[in-house]
Amino acid sequence: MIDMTLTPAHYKSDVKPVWCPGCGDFGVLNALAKALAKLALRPEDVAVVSGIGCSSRIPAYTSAYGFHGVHGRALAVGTGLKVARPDLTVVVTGGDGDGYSIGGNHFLHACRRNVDLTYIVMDNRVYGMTKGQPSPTTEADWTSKLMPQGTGLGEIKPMAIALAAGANFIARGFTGDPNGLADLIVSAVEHPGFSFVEVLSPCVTFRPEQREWKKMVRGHALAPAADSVEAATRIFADDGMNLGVLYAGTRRPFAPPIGRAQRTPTDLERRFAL
Amino acid sequence: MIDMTLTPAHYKSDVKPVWCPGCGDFGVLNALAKALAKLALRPEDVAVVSGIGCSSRIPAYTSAYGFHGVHGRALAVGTGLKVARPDLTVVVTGGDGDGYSIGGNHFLHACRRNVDLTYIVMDNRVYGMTKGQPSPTTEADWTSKLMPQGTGLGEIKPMAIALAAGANFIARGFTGDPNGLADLIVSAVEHPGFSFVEVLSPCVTFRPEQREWKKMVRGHALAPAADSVEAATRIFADDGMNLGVLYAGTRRPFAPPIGRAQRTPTDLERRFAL
Amino acid sequence: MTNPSNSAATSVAIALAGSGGAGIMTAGNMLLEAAASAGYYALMTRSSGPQIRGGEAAAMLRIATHPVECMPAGFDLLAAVDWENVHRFGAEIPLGAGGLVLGDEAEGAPPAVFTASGAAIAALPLAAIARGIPGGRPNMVLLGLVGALLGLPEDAMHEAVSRTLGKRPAALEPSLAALAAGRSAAGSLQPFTPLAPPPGSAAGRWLITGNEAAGLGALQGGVRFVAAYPITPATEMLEWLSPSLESVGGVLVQAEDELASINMAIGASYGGVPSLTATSGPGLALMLESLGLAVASETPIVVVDIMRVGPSTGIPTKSEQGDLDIALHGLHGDAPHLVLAPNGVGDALATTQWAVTLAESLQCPAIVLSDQFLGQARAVIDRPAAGASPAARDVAAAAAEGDAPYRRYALTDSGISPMAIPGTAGVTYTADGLEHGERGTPSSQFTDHAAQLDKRLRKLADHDYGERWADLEGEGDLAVITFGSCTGPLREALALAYERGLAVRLVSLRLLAPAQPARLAAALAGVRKALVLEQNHSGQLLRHLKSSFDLPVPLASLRKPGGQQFNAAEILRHVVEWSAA
Amino acid sequence: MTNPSNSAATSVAIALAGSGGAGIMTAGNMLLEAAASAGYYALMTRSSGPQIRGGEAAAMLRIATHPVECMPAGFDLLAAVDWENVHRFGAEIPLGAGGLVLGDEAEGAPPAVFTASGAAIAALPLAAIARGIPGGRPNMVLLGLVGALLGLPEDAMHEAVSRTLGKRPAALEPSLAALAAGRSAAGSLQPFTPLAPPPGSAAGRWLITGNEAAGLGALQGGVRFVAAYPITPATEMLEWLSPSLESVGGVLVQAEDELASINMAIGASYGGVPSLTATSGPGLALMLESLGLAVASETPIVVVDIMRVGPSTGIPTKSEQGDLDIALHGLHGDAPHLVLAPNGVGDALATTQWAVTLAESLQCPAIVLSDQFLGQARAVIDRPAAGASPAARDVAAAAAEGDAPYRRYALTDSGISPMAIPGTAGVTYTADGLEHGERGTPSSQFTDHAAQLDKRLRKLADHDYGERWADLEGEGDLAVITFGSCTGPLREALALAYERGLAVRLVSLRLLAPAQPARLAAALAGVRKALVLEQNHSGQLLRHLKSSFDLPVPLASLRKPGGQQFNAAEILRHVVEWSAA
Ligand SMILES: Cc1ncc(C[n+]2csc(CCOP(=O)(O)OP(=O)(O)O)c2C)c(N)n1
Ligand SMILES: Cc1ncc(C[n+]2csc(CCOP(=O)(O)OP(=O)(O)O)c2C)c(N)n1
Ligand code: SF4
Ligand code: SF4
Ligand SMILES: [Mg+2]
Ligand SMILES: [Mg+2]
Repeated sequence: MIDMTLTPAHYKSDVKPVWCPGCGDFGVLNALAKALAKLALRPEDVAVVSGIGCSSRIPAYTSAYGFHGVHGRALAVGTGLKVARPDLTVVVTGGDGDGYSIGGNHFLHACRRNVDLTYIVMDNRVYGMTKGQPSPTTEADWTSKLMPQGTGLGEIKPMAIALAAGANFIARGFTGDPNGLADLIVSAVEHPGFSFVEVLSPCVTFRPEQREWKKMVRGHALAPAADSVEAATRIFADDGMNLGVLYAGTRRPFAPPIGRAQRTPTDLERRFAL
Repeated sequence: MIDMTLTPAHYKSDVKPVWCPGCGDFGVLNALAKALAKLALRPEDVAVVSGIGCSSRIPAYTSAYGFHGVHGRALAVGTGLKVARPDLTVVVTGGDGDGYSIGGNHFLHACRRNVDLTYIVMDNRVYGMTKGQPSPTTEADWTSKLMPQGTGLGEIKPMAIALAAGANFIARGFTGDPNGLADLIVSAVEHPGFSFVEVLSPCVTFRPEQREWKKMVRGHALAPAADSVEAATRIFADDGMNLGVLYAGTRRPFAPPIGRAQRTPTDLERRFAL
Repeated sequence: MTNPSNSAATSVAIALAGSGGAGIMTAGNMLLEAAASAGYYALMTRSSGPQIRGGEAAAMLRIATHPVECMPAGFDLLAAVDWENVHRFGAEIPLGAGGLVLGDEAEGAPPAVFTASGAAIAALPLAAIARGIPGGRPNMVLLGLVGALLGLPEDAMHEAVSRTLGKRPAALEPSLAALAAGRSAAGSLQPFTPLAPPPGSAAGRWLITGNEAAGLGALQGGVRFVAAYPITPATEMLEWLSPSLESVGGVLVQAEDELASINMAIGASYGGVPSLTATSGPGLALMLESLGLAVASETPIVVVDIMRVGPSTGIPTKSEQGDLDIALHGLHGDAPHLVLAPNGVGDALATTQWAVTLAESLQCPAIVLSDQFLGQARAVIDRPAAGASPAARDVAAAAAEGDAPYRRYALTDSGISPMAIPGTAGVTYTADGLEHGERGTPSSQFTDHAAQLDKRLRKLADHDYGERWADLEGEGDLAVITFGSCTGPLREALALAYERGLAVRLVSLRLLAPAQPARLAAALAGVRKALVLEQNHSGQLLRHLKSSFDLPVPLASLRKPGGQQFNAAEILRHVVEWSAA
Repeated sequence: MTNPSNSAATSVAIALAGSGGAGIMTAGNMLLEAAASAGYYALMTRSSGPQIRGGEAAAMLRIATHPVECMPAGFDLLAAVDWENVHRFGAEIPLGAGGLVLGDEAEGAPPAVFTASGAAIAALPLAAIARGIPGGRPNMVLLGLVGALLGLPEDAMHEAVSRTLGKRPAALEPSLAALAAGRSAAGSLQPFTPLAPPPGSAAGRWLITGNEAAGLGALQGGVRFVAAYPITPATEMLEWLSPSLESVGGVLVQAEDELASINMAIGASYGGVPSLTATSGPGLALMLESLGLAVASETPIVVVDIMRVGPSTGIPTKSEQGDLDIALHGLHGDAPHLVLAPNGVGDALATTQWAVTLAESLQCPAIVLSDQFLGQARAVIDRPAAGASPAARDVAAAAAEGDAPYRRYALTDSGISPMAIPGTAGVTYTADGLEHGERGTPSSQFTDHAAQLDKRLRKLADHDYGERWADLEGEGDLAVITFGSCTGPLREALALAYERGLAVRLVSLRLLAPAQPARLAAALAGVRKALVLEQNHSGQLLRHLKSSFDLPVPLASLRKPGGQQFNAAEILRHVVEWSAA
């Protein structure tokens, strides 16, 4: 029985966010609530899982089940949850540090494993929570206390990595466009298999210049490529500001059967009996 | 002073490999020794670093300095060593499990960081050391005790991931062609920045069918692409059997200055003196 | 033979050995199965050289009229198809003074390391006999010979070979012929004390490894989700679990690493499905941060650690009890959790099952410390007793609008708070590894921190663990305290001591954390001094007893590092010395 | 004021507070610097609300005529620019009975949590005064006021503000005007006991945080390579180290995670460059597997753990001494290593430097347990004494053809074997985490394992650690044993006890592992009973003392979890009770 009167407000909790005023993550929370309302999912059938970071605080701000784990392991928690409980809608959330730095390996393998869950990364190209260090998506010349001369390293391209690792749905949204972002999240949740949504979500405190993103993004600039080769060609030439769906593939989700017992453990004892 | 009389034999130690007879890793050891001889490097100026696995046993079989670390962390050890000792030639080695499964995050970040070292992965699409479980490059339908129905997962494309993560030199070799492989290793070592050499190296014990690789590989099928977009187009369409150099980029290696002191620690005390 | 004066032995230890590809392990398994079906108890362990595959191999068996849980100090028989590199097993296969070393005539004298003890030497043309049988192989000739020497019934031998090779008729025929040829050849050897008659029929007994038993215990405890990453010597447990889980409606996921394994298991358990992962020392080390998360978020989870020699990569194929420290104290912050250890191959079932039950009811992680010896040993055992009652997680019921808000981390008297399972309406919450108040909302208040620490300690401290916390055997004013795989040889040693008139109590701790000081003190009532037996270098159990038990008796230590199991004679010698000191 | 009977105080505790963006931390730092340059000793700690940035903030200062290492039980003055959410600091800023709560008239009454103690209340039109100065801000008015109340010299205040704002003249002028306005407004308040005259000039003293001191100690010890991943509260140490390392010819690499950090540091150290990483509990947990590698491969390495509240993510911004267990016992297998703890802000320098020296000479990992309090506290201290002599790794010389093969893991008497540095001819070898023989070749022999375990234990056990292992103070037949940041308040408590005629010895352990039982027993000679003081829930130091020291005196425990530091009065009360018990 699905209650069609659920509004976005139903998906928010009464816990006050610790985010700075103006933080991009507020918009992501709004978009997520809108998307869940559009999907008409009951809050108790949704689980929002995260790691550690400002962005990773999001689960407690929703009225869904939440799991706020340790830094970098959200996708592993979400994978275990979804495989064990295929009936739930699992949304994994987090930041660029959580997902691409310490959590990079799980990102690679979640793309490959293709479990039916949605991964939303709030990319602000900085470690907000620990007060402003560069992340893997930070520009080479951005200076900070820890890296006074900048990292000198090229930024990674998460969408290209997702594609190379086998992700089934790849999109980019912007927190300043909560409706567009909500639509992307809806598509991501509805798409079978692992869906990756990169969200440009400014950190107004440590990267105030990201307020300019709202002038830089190009809405609906990406439309699903025909195949991964075409998607690759596009994304390797991408400047990071094109919004929309890059790729929507048809790989079969990984969903090993669970709950279908043919035997009891006691039956298995026979294998050892002399 | 470089001793030009160094032959490949100089680069091997007297430790007897534990590898199974016919293991592809013997050919990689030979190719590495040949390459070091061609490069005319003194064994003591080379460090071979690895993780854990059959392939990761290689350091002790060379006469160079070796570091046989823990599973999955070879690239991190190699990175620290090269940054601290830029004068050394650092070759990091290992298997597909070590490098792409547990070590996947360091692989991503080594590609991005672009430290001037060479990473040789002996890919046999299996965990040899632990007696035959699937790795991230194992075909979806390959059955084993642990995965009696196969993994059901698509293989990752390490070269595509390397490209997306920013690797500066990407090539594929075959252990059955030690001369060609030695040439690739020479180019990789000579190329500034992070060089990735994927080597098809059969596990004759757990994947005897890989003996067929010698009939399947296509020598010199890859030639360096003009740019990463072209390389991406090629590698996303690649079947894994084309040998040669896919990409040779010009990104500046990460080599923070070390050893150039402007001050002594005692000078720094002044900052705190009242 | 432990019983050389009698005409028949109650226990015999045999090693089969040979170079790679000679089929030693196959022969060993057949011998074990033949002994089992003939009605004997038996135990088999294996060893092989450094080569990844195909190096020299040895199958070590003990066959007895009573349950056996360790190898003896000396082997009665070493039978090898060739001597190539077999000398490397010198330390692992000590020959008893009355022992026999049997080889192929064509191979020359056996390595001195085996014969130095004064063992008798015999040689037969094994390869030549095999060559006389088209498709025949020396390992089968040897098997027939050994079966005959031991007095194992011909049909039991026949059956063991047939069961293994039944699906390969081309191999079966010549193997049976070689077996028979070996049996006949036995007549030419000097008489060998045969086994006493079996103590009964095989019916009701099991043939199982510790790793399989642990896997079965997990399933009996209710585990239906396993995520793991292969590692020696835990892989066999996973390989058994994978298809078995599927058949009981569960699933095993091969994770990308141990960080993923433990977090996947936590995710599944958060979803309401009892979950487990298995690993060895290096993998356990990688799981510690997330084990702390399971403690703080109060998520049940079981980690089975099949200990191997450490530190670091150590010796992956050898046993050690060196992970007690990390299991007890490896989590950062104050993180109470459960640590259990099976003390025998069969006990791996009940202990793993109990670990699942405890983790589920106490909503916290449990670490099960098995080891390479227990895990890979294959043994004939009596059918294990039924385990603990199945998992019973205290689950929160759905709530309706207007009900008081759900307090996931309510400060209950027992310390246990009902846990909502996703899908349940009205009780959604966010599980958190940040310190929190009762509702789960993050808090940096000292009072909340102290209250939650108290709660998490209380639920473990106040639980009644019943009688399973330890095995207590024997009487007297001396006691030996141990855990895990040292229990088998200790039991045998104390039986021998008793025969000699020295009564010593055995205390084998199954529940290592939370410590049960009052119970242990009671078990030691009347004891004058105690010896702590363990297999590691630094005395980890000894330190645990000192730090957390405040025992009223002086403690001495008997320990050695891994790589060489204790045997009963060795322990007996030390116990006798210590008792007199 | 600790000295209300006199006309001047020797120690005053002040808290500045206000909502986010009000410039509280700036004002606090200026007050600290003014007190420092006026010739006082001082200590400042900070606290802020749950908001990531811009939430309410408090700067807690203690200014005194003698070195101070902890906050007192009660504050003398709470001065706030507004009361928005400031009540959340109620538990952290207890007001003494003779205290004063000072706020803005326009803000109404201060929160009851502060005034319940009976503190006096005063209000002034802070914001209104500030509004009267173009560009003036209430925090500067407050600062001027507080400076005047304390009797800090006007030029010291002036100078502190000028130094901070010197580069921003537009801000400097109005700030100085506001400061002056605040100073004048002080006259309207009831008299406040001013500080006694300073004990001397600032010359020779330092103003430093524990994290900076640890960083400087690392450099003094010879560290030239750091790899690390940001984590509260270790980040500031890394942020100080990054440019500092560069200036001394070293480098800091920001790693992708802690697994990479520790392995990069191991790689650099293998290359001959003394290396370090810094982290907090969750990061330390991730490093354990590779710390075991450093033990087995005998690679020197230092890990600084700035402890925060655990378990799991816990409370990242609060202090706790909860990582002693994991630091001592968190490695799998038997893995002897060093654990040290600084016991004061300044001591973080010498202790970190000593850790580097020991790690380098003993070729093993050293864990330094600092904590959030020590790390983030900023203090005026006497110039720290010179540290240990610089790192001295025993390095293998080049060998020529014909020399005996290099034995990296030679079984020397001391347990230390000369280590070849890549680039050195004739002594190439492979470092290994697999168990190995003397040359480093992997071995699964029991004898090699036992020999290398003995060697690795011996080199630590036999080293002479000299006098630095602990700080020993006082006399008497009672002792309190502690470590780390509990030492400051304990020292003060025992001084007060002594004034009252109760003599109690202080033992602050700096070297926690390897344990020094003989030295501690000697230090406790004549002691009747000892109290163990630590800040964690389960008594980790107590357990360590019980398990590894076999002390001849009965031990009692005084402990509480993190999130609230001990103060001297609290400890004194317990010590008095315990001494009488
Ligand atoms: C194991 C571990 N290492 C480091 C940290 C410290 N830490 C907390 S959040 C964070 C980075 C957050 O960055 P991001 O994921 O981009 O989130 P943001 O705050 O920018 O939203 C780090 C390094 C931690 N909590 N745990
Ligand atoms: C932390 C940890 N987890 C697991 C293992 C067990 N292990 C050893 S090697 C290996 C996989 C080896 O596969 P690969 O890297 O492909 O090397 P190969 O043996 O195939 O050459 C595994 C899982 C380990 N040593 N350490
Ligand atoms: S620090 Fe940045 S990311 Fe964090 S809450 Fe503030 S604005 Fe958002
Ligand atoms: S198991 Fe496979 S990879 Fe390992 S040594 Fe043998 S053939 Fe090579
Ligand atoms: Mg971020
Ligand atoms: Mg492999």
